[in-house]
Amino acid sequence: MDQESIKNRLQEKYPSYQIDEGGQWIVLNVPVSDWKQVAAELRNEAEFELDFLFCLTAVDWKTHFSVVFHLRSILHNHELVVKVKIDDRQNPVLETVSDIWRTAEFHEREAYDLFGIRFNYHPDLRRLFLTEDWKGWPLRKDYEDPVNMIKL
Amino acid sequence: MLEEIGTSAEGDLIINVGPQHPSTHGVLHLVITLQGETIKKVEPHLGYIHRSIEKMCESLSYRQFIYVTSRMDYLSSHINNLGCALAVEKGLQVEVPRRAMVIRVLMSELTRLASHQLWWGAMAMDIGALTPFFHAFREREMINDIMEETCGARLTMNYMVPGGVMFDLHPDFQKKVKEFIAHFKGKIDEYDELLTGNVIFRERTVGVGKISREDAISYGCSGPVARAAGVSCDIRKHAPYDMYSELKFDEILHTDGDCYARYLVRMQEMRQSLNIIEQLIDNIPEGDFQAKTKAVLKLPKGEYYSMVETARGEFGVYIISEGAMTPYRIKFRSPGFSNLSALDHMAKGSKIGDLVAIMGTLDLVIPDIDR
Amino acid sequence: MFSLEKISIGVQTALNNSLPAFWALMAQFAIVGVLVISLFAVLGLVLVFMERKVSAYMQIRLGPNRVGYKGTAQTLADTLKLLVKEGLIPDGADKFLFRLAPYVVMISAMLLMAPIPFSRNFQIWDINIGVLYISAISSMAVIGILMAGWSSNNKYSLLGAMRSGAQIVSYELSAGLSVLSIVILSGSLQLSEIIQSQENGWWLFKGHIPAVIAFVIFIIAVTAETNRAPFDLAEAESELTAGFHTEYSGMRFALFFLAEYANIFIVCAIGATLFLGGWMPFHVGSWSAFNQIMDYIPGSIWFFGKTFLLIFVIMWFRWTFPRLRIDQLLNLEWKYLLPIGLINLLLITVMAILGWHF
Amino acid sequence: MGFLKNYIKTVYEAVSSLLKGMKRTGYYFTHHKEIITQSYPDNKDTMILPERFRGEVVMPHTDSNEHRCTGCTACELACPNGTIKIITKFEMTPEGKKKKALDTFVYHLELCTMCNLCIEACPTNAIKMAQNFEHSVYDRSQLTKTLNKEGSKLMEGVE
Repeated sequence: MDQESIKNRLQEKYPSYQIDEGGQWIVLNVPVSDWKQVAAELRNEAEFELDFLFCLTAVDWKTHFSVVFHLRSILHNHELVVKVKIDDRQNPVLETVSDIWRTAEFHEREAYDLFGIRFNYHPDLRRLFLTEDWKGWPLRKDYEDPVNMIKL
Repeated sequence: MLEEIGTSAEGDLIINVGPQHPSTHGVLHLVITLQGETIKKVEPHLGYIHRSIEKMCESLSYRQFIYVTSRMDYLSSHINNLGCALAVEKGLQVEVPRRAMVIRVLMSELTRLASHQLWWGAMAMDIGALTPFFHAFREREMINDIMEETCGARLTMNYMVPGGVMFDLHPDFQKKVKEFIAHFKGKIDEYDELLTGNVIFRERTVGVGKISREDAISYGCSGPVARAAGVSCDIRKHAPYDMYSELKFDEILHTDGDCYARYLVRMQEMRQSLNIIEQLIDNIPEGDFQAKTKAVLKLPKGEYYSMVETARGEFGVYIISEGAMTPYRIKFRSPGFSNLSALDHMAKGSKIGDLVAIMGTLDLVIPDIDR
Repeated sequence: MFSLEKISIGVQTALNNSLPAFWALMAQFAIVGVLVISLFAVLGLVLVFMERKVSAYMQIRLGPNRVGYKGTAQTLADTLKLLVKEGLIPDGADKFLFRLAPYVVMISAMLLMAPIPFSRNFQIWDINIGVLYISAISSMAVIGILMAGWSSNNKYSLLGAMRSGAQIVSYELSAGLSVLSIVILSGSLQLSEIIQSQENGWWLFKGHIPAVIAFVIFIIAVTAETNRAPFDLAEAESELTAGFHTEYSGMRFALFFLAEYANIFIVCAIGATLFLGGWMPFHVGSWSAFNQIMDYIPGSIWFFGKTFLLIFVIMWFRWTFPRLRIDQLLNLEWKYLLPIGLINLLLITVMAILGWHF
Repeated sequence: MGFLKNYIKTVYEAVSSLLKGMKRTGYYFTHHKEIITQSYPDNKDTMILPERFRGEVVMPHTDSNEHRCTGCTACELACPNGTIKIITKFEMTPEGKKKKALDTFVYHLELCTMCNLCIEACPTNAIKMAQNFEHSVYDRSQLTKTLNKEGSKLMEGVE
């Protein structure tokens, strides 16, 4: 599907969600509560079949987090970006999609490690890169580490 | 973080492979649960070389951050740099001169060859054949010399800059590359003699570390690992960047998904890379090697994602710009990270020797995984 | 003509004439002991240097070329380094066994030296069950390896030792079978008689194709028995770091290292003795003129030449082939080498009974 | 009989594939001309490094001890690692004006990644990359270097 038809199809299917375009790919903004179900639909429905999660990351917008999923369909060769906005900055929680895309297991652990976003029902949510006793979430914008961070 | 090292509750043997281990090629730490010689579980522990490059990049300008990416997948540093340069160019809307594009593709393919050669030697060494390593380095040395002459460094070149390449080609470049092609064409057959047909090597790799097409997709595998399982995922074909849309080359696909298929994919990719270099080496257009860019680069507010095919798979650069001199957030999608996540799936039920073979054919570069 | 035989007889008579019989025997023991130990030391130096050079040239490298003339003193320098290094014993190791293991491996290698004929009548002990003695003693090394692996209190060592146990025990069979085929052909267990039986040609050539097959099986089996690549699973570097000697350092490690090379020398010497006639020069049946020319080359040179040729072949294996996996290793033994060896033994028996060999 | 035929075929193929590999290594064992390693420090005199090789940042001085650095700090800004620190001073020009000039060019070799960005950034070509690569020293402090020589001054006509 080309971008236009993806957009139309998404608008039909998820009328309440905001869809951004103009960038490289269509961006679908999904609320936290719906994410798991939308993910399953995007993965399994034949017209999307977004089976390849090639990038999962989080962004700290100082007031909120957004978790960005870059999805591709190997069959149709189209891409879609899904953004989930998490407002609760103190205790960010999202449901895991590691059962839909197995690669998300590692990527979610990475996001948890560096941003402190908890993924519910994740099979093995532990720090990935840092040690278990590490304090803080390094990729958050308000993270301070006077010892290891050198300000230039 | 680490379990009490000993035996598990079921009486299985738990062994730490790494962080200092001959076959992990760096500081990868695997905790494997063994039953006799059979592997029940492989659990990677990462972070021994985690430098938080993404955080570092948030304080570097768009010119500066490129050099850091050479330190991720140091074996395909050119291609990593290219990915970053492409992302910045996307934001700046710069037209890259044709000569620069050709140079970039040539360098990318030479890097791919060098990386595959190193992989070939290192994987052979994992499997126990020590001689191929040196034979592979003979050819890799030639590429490194070519790189050194043109780019000024052998491993972390920082040759790609937004808008083109840093220097023009060295006058001897074409001659040397042609010499290399002629030399390597003979030697790649020797590679086959030494290893490909060898019965022990086949025994060690055929049917080992199998991954199905569906699993490969689900685990986010890319590059030769996925292509060996039949997933058509070559970025050079599906989302061509620079000159790749104009070049004739085949995407190598195998369907077995085992170590031997991964091996064959890489061996054939080497021939394809040679093919690409041959197409371009006589057709380097004249012109600028760098587009005019401002001294201080500022990307307009927005999000830019660029993908390139490194020797290990799909490398993605995701830049979020707020219009400042430095990126607001950068995410690097490294191929090794996703490929590693499939290791447990591949190695389950096989022997320790197989684990080494699987790791060898996954072609892991640890700084690429840890970033 | 130079001959080791004359020297040994000369020394013997001199001792017997000057000393009472008991002390003469004791003096002989001492001389033999010193000779064996110094032979081991020299062998270690020479073989390690040889391996390094062989590997270097196969890997298009130069190899050691700095210490001494063209690097010949490199192994000496390495030995000195190992001597002065601290020998660590890991915490929680079984200290007694840990210390004992290298000596067990070493002594079993030394014992194997006894029946090997270096030249005509130059042999420490011409025991009449020489072949049996060799196969009995050579299985003792595995005890040392198991001891080392178990006492190290290291899982890699343990795995390596267990692998080694399975491997050596299985390959002993094939090695034994191919040795048996020569015993059948020559009709004797005594090494000097086996060599004498090759006076008109080596068994490798006299025994037609079955002897060649037995020889190939023998080489494969002894490569496995000495834990050499492609069968070096006990110390598989890329899998088990260093296998059973992971925790060894300093002189204890040097002993293991030396024992490995001494074992290679011994098995190759046995191979040369059984299949290639040992010190017996290259003779062809009835060509007496040719045979006489060959006799001008001393027996000891023939012996060492053949042995080093086999050692080179084993090194050649190591620097060419990938390593097998443990189950494939056992597959190779039980599915290929053993059945082939058994059938081959049957063929040789038939051949020997019917007198088809030369 | 099929089984036996297969069995013999497997053995034959296996052995021939092994012999092929041994032929290859045997070839290299006997052909010493193909050796590619060099005896490194012995060949130091004949070793040629490409002119673009990046080993270390240096500041060329003329015979009259003049350099081209104006102390504009463009390289300092371009450096991603904080390798370069430029200390400037104010000099009096003959006309009696105050002018910014270079006092000390501090270069931290231990931080440098040889990325060439400073050379690219320099507007006056005052610095360049040298080809030496043997940087090891016993004391880390020796890696911090001052690039402008004692008593050197700015070349005439460089702005």
